[in-house]
Amino acid sequence: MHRIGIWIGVFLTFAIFSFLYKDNPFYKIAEQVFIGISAGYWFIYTIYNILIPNLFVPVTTDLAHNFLLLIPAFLGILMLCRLIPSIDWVSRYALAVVVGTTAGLFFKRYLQSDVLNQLTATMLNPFASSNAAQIIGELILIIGTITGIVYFFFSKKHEGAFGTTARVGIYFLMVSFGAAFGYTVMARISLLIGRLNFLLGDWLGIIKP
Amino acid sequence: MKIFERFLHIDRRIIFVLIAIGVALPLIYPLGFNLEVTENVESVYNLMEELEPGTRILISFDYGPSTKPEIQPMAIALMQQAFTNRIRIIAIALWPMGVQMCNEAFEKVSAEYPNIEYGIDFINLGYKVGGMVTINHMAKDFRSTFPTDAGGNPIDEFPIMKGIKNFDKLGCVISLSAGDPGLKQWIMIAHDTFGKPVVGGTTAVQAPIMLSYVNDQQQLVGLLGGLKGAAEYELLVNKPGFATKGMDAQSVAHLIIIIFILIGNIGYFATMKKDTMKA
Amino acid sequence: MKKYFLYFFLAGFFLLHAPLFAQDITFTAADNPNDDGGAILLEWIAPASIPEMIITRSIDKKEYIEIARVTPLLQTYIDDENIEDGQEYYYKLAVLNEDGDIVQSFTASAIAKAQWFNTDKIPLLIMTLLLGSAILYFIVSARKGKRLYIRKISGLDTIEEAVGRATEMGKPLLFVPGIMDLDDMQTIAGLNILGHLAEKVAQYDSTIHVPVCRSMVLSTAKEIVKEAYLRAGRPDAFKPDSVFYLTDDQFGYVAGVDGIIMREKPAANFYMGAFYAESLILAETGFESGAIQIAGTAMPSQIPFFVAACDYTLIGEELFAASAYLSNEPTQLGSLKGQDVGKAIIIITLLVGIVLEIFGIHFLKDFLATH
Amino acid sequence: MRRQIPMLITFFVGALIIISEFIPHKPFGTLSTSLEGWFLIISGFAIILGQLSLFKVNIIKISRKAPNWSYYIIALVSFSIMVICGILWGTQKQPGLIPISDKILNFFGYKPFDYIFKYLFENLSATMFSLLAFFMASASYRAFRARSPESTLLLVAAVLVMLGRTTIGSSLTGWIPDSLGFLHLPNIASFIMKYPNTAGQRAILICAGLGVIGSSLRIILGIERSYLGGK
Repeated sequence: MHRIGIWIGVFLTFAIFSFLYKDNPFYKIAEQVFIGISAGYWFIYTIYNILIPNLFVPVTTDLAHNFLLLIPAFLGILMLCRLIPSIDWVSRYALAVVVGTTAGLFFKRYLQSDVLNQLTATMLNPFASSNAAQIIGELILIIGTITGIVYFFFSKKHEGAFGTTARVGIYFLMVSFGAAFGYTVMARISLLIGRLNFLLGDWLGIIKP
Repeated sequence: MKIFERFLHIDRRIIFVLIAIGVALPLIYPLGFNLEVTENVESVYNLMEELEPGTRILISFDYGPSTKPEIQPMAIALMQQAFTNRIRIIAIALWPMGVQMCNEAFEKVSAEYPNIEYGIDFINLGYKVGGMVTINHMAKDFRSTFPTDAGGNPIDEFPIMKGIKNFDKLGCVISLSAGDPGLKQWIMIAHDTFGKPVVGGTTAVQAPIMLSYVNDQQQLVGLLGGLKGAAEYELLVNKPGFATKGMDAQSVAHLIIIIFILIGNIGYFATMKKDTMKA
Repeated sequence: MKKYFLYFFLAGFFLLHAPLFAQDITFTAADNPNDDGGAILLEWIAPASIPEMIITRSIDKKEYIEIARVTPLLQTYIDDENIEDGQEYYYKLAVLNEDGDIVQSFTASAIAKAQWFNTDKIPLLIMTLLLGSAILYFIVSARKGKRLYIRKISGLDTIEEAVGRATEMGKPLLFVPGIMDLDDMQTIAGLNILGHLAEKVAQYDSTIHVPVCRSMVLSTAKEIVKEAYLRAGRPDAFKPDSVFYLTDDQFGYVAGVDGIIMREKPAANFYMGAFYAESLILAETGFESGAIQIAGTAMPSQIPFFVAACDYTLIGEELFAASAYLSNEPTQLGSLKGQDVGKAIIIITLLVGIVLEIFGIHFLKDFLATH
Repeated sequence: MRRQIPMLITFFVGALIIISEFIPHKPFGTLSTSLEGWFLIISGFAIILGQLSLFKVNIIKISRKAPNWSYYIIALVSFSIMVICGILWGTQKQPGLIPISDKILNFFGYKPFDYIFKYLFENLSATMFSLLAFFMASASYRAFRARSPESTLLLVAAVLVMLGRTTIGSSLTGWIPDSLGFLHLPNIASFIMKYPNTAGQRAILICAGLGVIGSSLRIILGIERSYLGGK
């Protein structure tokens, strides 16, 4: 069945690649198979890896110690009520817990990691190094970070010295977008390499997979 | 100057074919360019090398088959290094597909290391939903987040899990990540809240953003970015694999794209000049 | 004779090594700080040459049980196995030689307790209070009717120009609100911009297409466009079909939108919301069709494609700023103003920190960096 | 009742999580830990909800004979097969309801669920994303023009990184003497990534971080309610 599996894989690969020519029934079929399998996979793994070990087993084997777990179980069932339009509003109670937890955690973690720690990471003494490239680099890092933040300053008109600073900021943003673009090209090509490795190796056997 | 206008309107299908050939040929006939190891990849390697034998580390498989070509080679190389140094691996997944990715990598690597035993040197604890919130929860109460391994067996049965109640007894945390939830969340919780060293392997798309965390605050100790990062790591652990093989194809494809960008821009400037002259 | 030789050797070993170890080893136990009890922090400093050490624990100083085997390099161990707050625990650190024999041991004791305040988090608390109060203050004052200035976002000026051009050419406009649902703030911001755009469309008597890929977005977007026509005084001109659902699938949706761009050749395309890999396909098709393109997204990995292929791009936070600017909603404006205060605080702190660092004063950096 | 109580819940939960950061003492620390455990279970139900509503939406589309409705049957069928295989025989590590017979196992080489994953899903998913390599190439050619100083900077940075981050970059400038090492393409790419790129990304991170803080605060205080849906 391994060989048959490979052939199925090859058929599906070409069905999707046919989209490059134009949208067609083969592509649509492959796409729907993908959606269906993906949903089924999530469904099964959620049950086996989360609902059974973290809820069902503790509650059924040792209810006395785990009776508090009935609360999230109840909220979870409220969540499922979203499927029934007439009582879908009850799912808001569950959603409120989820959104509240996320909002609380995001508040403190983004503040710590993306604001405070990034701030201290930029507090550098650029002249501490003896390497010219590093001195220049760290000066660029400091200037770029500050001017970049100035660009995202909305309560002041971008004119005069302030406008120039923001202008410098946008140049730094552009360089990082360029770098990100280069990296994205790299990522997508890698995926294609993976595919051709499958076709040339696993299927045709021209190269060692 | 008709040729410049031609430059602007090359049928995209020609580009598609050229890219396909440009990737396929170097796979069949390797060119053998040499590879240089970069700083961030070396930091990951050094951190792993400094761990004492027997140390337990956590690897989170936060990706799926869609980005397997980029990240799976990293998973394999990291596992090889860990098992060579007798580092023990606790594997989890924040993406459901990560469980299978982990199984596949372990099956491949464990064939080379016959002494490695499931439950002692390695364990796969399976998938948990919830991203950042769940990481925060396991950092405080690991055993209630993961009462069982991926097969549903209680973790108390496995020696590798002895004494693991939070992140305290872990040597470091590694997130192999293709997006959200993934490395960013691990940095925020495992390092910035609980002080564990975090390293990451990400897709190249993620890498430029994650580089901000590689700083003197050590939010991220090191980073493997995309297939290139994986290839460098294969070089460091001296086990060339898929990533090393793909590097030539990667180079040629980049070159083709750069040439097309140049053609497009030459065409653009040549025709623009003509337009302004006419005007 | 052999036996005596061994004794002699062992004695020599002790004489040589024991005092050396004793000088170099310190062992302390203390309550693990900043937690809710149940853990004791053990720390030691010992020469790296020691192969192994054993930590044992006792509650009565008589019966000791092993809790861990450690090496000098580890330096710390947190004991959190069945620790009760308020009970005194006695620890022994036993140093082993190469043969696994105990050479020497050190003792320490501690009581675990829970803390009321986590002292590691003082900088975080200060920042929380500063930012929280700044944001709240401006939201409240905006709600009370205070006018808050928000700079004009350059891409937005082109909205009117684009609508005008579309009317002249007799071509429609296209608005894509991203591929995420209403729970994403970017989608909401995008829809706010749609409201403004639709109003201009109604005034100029032009047409607009809004393909969406989520059913919740469909109903909200319809509502918003309808209201915009009402505001423009042209409720009769609103065509409910102008906002329509294509499909939930990412690539299916892109194929659909691409089809619209190729068939209808809109005069201007707007992409405002949360985008993933499809951003590039949309931007490229739009670029080829020759339309004016205006994009806005906060997805960091997608901004580059929009910047390269569109005439104007609202980058990251600019999308939310544009939404606040156009909707003129006090909470959004106030929040934005509060965040600006945050940015100002950060720039000032950063500058002060850098100057201090240059002069070799590390106080500020060390204070803010918790680890 | 339908809106006020959820808003109150959000407020209490969000505030508790923030407070527990500063006050580890009981009950704050333990309560927030339990809440995070609950979150895991509720989110599990949310995933189930997502898959079931996909099922429901597809059934509605089919029964209403929406355009292309016949394709949605395929999605339904593949979903059902996957779920049935998973429940009956389980997955690689997980036993299912009935023990798998050696006959099936030997025939497929894997359990049916894993077989479908390995040969169908992995190939579909990987190909779906590799399509982007082609679109990326044609988009780079057709849309990336040095139209302004900004887009020129973007292009130059992109090209340098693309060259420097591959083996070809090190081969192209490998002959450069060490004294001019900074001109070596991989070094240029590393410099760009380490300094100007990080500067730009950091500015975005800090400002987006402040944005998240603002919206979290608005959600906790009940000022921002769009997540509750409707008007």
